Amino acid sequence: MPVEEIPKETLLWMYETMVRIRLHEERVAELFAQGKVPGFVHLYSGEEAIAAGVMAHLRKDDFITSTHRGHGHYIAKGGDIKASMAELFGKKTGSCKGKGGSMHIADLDVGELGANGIVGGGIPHAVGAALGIKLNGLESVAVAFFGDGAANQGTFHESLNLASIWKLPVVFVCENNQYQISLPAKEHTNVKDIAERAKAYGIPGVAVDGQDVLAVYEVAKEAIERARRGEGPTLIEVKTYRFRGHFEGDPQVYRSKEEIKWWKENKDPIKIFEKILLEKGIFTKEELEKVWEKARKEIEGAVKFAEESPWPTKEDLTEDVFSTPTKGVLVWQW
Amino acid sequence: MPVEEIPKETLLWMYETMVRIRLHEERVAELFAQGKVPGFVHLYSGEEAIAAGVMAHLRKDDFITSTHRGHGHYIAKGGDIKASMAELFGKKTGSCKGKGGSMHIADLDVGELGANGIVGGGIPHAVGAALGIKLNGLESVAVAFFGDGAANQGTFHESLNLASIWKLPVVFVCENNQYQISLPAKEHTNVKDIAERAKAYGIPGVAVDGQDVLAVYEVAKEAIERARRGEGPTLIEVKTYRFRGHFEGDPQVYRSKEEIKWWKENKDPIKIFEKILLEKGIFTKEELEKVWEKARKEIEGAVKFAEESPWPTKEDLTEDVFSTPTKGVLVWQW
Amino acid sequence: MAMVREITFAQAINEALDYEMSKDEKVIIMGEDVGRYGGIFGATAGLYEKYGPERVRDTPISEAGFIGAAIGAAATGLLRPVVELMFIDFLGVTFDQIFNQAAKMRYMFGGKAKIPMVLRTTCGAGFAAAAQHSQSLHALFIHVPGLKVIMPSTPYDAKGLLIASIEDDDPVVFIEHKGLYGIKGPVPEEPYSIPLGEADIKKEGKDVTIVATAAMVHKALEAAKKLKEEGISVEVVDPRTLVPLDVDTIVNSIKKTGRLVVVDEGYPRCSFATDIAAIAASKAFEYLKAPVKLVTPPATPIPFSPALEKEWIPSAEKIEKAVKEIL
Amino acid sequence: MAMVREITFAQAINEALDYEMSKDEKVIIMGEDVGRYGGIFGATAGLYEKYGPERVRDTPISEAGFIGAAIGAAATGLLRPVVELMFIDFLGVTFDQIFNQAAKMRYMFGGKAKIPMVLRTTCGAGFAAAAQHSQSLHALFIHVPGLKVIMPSTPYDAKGLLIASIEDDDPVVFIEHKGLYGIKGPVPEEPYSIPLGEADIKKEGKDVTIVATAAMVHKALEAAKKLKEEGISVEVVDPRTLVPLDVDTIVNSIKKTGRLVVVDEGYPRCSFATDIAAIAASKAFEYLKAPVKLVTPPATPIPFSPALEKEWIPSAEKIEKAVKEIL
Ligand SMILES: Cc1ncc(C[n+]2csc(CCOP(=O)(O)OP(=O)(O)O)c2C)c(N)n1
Ligand SMILES: Cc1ncc(C[n+]2csc(CCOP(=O)(O)OP(=O)(O)O)c2C)c(N)n1
Ligand SMILES: [Mg+2]
Ligand SMILES: [Mg+2]
Repeated sequence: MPVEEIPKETLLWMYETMVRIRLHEERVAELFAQGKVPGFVHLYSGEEAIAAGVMAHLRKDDFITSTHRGHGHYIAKGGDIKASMAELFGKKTGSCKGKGGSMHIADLDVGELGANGIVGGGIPHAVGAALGIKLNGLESVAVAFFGDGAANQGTFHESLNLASIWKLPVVFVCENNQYQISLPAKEHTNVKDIAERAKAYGIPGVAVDGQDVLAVYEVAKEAIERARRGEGPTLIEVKTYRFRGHFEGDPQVYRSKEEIKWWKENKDPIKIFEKILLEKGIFTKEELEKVWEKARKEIEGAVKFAEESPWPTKEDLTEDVFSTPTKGVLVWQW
Repeated sequence: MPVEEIPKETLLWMYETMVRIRLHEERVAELFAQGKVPGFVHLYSGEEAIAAGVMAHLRKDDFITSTHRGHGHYIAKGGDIKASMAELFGKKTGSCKGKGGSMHIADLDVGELGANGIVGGGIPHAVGAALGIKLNGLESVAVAFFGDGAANQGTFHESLNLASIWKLPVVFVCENNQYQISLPAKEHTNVKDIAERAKAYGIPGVAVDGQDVLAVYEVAKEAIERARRGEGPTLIEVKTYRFRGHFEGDPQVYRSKEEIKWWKENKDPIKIFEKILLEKGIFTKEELEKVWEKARKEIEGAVKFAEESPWPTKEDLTEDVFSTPTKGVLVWQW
Repeated sequence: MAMVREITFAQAINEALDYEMSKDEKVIIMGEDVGRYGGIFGATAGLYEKYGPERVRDTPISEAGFIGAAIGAAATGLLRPVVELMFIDFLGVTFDQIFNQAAKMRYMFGGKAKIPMVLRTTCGAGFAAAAQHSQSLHALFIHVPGLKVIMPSTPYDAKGLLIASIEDDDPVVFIEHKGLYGIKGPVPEEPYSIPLGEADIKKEGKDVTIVATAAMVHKALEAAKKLKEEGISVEVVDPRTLVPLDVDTIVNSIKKTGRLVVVDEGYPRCSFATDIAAIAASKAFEYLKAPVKLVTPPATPIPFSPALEKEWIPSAEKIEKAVKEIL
Repeated sequence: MAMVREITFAQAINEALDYEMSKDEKVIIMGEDVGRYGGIFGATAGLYEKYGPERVRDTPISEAGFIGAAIGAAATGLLRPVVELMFIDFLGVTFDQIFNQAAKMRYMFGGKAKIPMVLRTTCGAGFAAAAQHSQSLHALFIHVPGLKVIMPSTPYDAKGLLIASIEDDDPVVFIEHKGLYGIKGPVPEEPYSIPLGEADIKKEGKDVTIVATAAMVHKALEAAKKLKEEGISVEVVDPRTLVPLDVDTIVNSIKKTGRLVVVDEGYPRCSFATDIAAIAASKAFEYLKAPVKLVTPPATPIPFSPALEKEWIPSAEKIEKAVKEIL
């Protein structure tokens, strides 16, 4: 999509969002290495253009479902970085009170229905959100994010079929970063484009370069507008690449240093976008640098907040299982 | 396929098989109504051409996996009708010693890996059989039968993908009888032909008229030969119609008497085949009538065998859980 | 009040669904053959005609998909789905959605999610439906923290508990025993709610406590009747809600009788039966005058043949025998 | 024999796999990242290089598909698959294949099928892996008749039990606790087989019996050591095989000590802990001098924060406390 056709504030928002995600992820990598962020941490560096290009079209009353690699989606959907950073630390002030961690970050207030530790687990939830939207006569949409590996999970199939027969306002975004942990996509899938699978459900499917935020923006615009018009679901496959290991600590025996280097040098979505913004004279170098500065401050503020926050306590352990109080007990004090 | 190109003994075998299945099913319906065959019974009347047309190409060392509607597959694969009839009665002489019943009839000796009470449950087993074939360097094939409803189950998706990426000698046969119990296929699937779904896995897909055994024979031949040559899987969709309720006792509120009547009058696979065989002068009326007679006798013999067979006893109840004896117990005698 | 009319268990379920749908537009029904067909056991009969195909929604055979969709819809707050899993035996194709998603969301999200959904399903042997259509798998749901698990034994309980379940903001697994659909009992016409987590003493007694659920309650009552003729007084406790559990009522009954028999149609190990026995052994040990008896099926799949199946299901005779063994 | 060398639990698993693959061409390995990566916990390291991609097969994320395929392959008799479910927490997407297919085939088919397959999987909390990557769900497998369920606690047991499991003709669920992969212990270089169904007394004692499995065995031993300093003699029984179960060894130990503490990392209800408590209450009641104590996590999902997780997991301190409460 020609950059000129996109409102300047949207361009700025997308750039900011990508930068915020990148800085967030690289900072979390450090914190993980320092032992401050425990557990399994899957970072989104290299894939930022997807979250930014899609979420540019979403409102607060739209819903998304995310994955184990969910920080980018959370940030782009408007999640609070302070709360999520505290969550990554396992602190009481975290967005999930420290109970969820990286794989379960959620913010229902902004329509983020949750990261998910189960590959393919969140796809049906987006279908359900879209059903709720439709039956309530709302104009919202739901977007399900998932990876290339997830596209071989049964829930992918069942969800796309349901969305199609019920003509639901949902968009499926397959982030094809070419690996399912160590398995190259060409070894787990025998079609050129996962987008082709849309035909199996009688819905539109489109593949797009995920390192080009403008391209993502364009296909997402069409799919989301189509969903809002009540014309049903779309499958978008976004070709991308993750710059870091599958999770932090991954020795990456399955791909070469050269491959990673090539992608970082030639296909960094932020650099690509930056170049366009500067060449077309939409923003100055200084304006863009300010974005980085502001984001850096924001993230450092979040880290500080997380570090200074208290740990949850024993009493918190058994809270939040159920919402409606009942008689009877949850037996465990034997 | 021109009937002339098919060996006469194969034509006879297919005709016999269809007749045996039809008579078997209609007799079982009576026995169910009489209370002699208990449980859930799903009959195959109207769909006989599929089992016959496919199994005409299979050998004893080929494998099939079947469904809740499995009698036809069992018979066509060479299963013993006496043993299965006794099984339907719940007798000790049954093919599963009375432990399986209609939904779990199996005969591993002829490569019938089992009917299945779980829709879509058997599809992966055929993939596994094909993997075994491939790794052992055999020339066999595996065929998975399943319904239109099953094609929306996650296992369908996962199985076709696995078979494709591993290029396995397996053929997927979707028996589209246009209903998933009460739900018409057009309400559960949004593509004209389920066969189109093959493209999602990069394998060939073909739709065929299931009331025409010669058509089924032809597409099955190609798919099975392809599999034997090591060229990988095929998805065959067979358009058919079940003449009876979903299960015995089904009030069939979801379709009209006229619809059923139309199919029985115009699309009976046995009548259609018969007409060709007679018109082309391949068999005489008398020869074909003998087939019915022989089949009737066979089935009555099976019913007699089943009726006269003993019930399993208390002692049988706890046998057959495990094959390898171990120390330790299965706790239940509290 | 005039004499309460009698209706079947299936009708009681149907009334609860009808009431909730009439009261709250957010309540919808989803499942295989719940619409036109009225449910394979007739529990949703008439609702499709009354509320239409959008709110009484026939689904493809995609249990992970449509149960997952129900969870997502519930999490948004836009709907309160009542979703039907035709047979509890099918849980295996959708278990992740139930036990990792619905059950854990609220806790994982730090208490910020509500998942107001009910998963209705059917259990129980006795119909020669064999190994994959006869199971009683409530233990699998009880095991997993985050699910409320309900198992009524009478039409009265069915209606009141289903209303309470639909109005509850947590994921509830509501298990209907196939053998109970046809039984009749008094059920008020007006809506009423039975609080989740309250056991019901179906029969008072003083010599032995029997804890049983669903169809087994009726077998226990049958055994109790026979035992009464021999002068043995049996108390039958029906927990009704398996999670959360009314431990007090169970422990108090043991305190009174000093003896416990647990009857369960689930498989024997890691079961509801062992659960109650463990509670007795840990929380009521000092009151126990005899070993705890468990009456369960053997540790085998469920055989098809009626000749075998009747041996598999716990019977009134076996319950009687167990009671006598500890007297 | 010279002093036995020490290797890790992960190496012991690896040796058993290597031995079986070298011995029998029918043995193959399937699972996510079992090949090039050598398994996410390194248990299959080097096997891809040694046996090639056909026999050490990386799979797509299609657990129902590839585990179902393993079952089909086993049923034909053409292969003896060892299939890996990366985390036991993922069982929900493939449970039907395990509990309705693998577990029931032999019985449903009247004893005519053999299903020689092993499902290897990992369990256990302690790594801040949160609610969907930390569970110990052995109870779900124990509940279902037709599966053998193994849960080793030492490198020695791991090797011998895995060899026995692969050579067994029934479906075996082999559960490896993530916290044990790194522990070292003596393991003979030659292959050996530990019969399934035999408990091991990890420490003899006379005052209290503790039954514990996997990582909890080590916590129990830790508690036993502390208690010894106070003059309390604890016997630690490790069933190793949860199905079939060596009930005799457990009952005999209770007979000796008169007291029972069960320690389990599974969720509390319908659990392995309640199982053992029920066995004690029904089969060893006359020997019991005190209530049975169960040390389990609370009935909550597993929290992410290490501050909470350490409270969630049963600790040696809690075990000590439980022992003292019944002395
Ligand atoms: C059902 C299930 N199976 C396996 C896993 C383990 N696992 C976590 S992430 C992952 C790879 C996912 O690949 P993809 O969907 O392409 O997403 P990516 O990590 O590349 O973003 C796997 C196998 C899981 N979490 N859930
Ligand atoms: C997983 C699962 N879901 C639901 C059912 C209940 N059920 C049995 S047969 C059937 C319909 C199957 O339709 P289709 O695959 O088209 O086969 P057909 O009966 O038409 O031959 C359903 C829903 C089941 N047995 N298993
Ligand atoms: Mg990927
Ligand atoms: Mg059909």
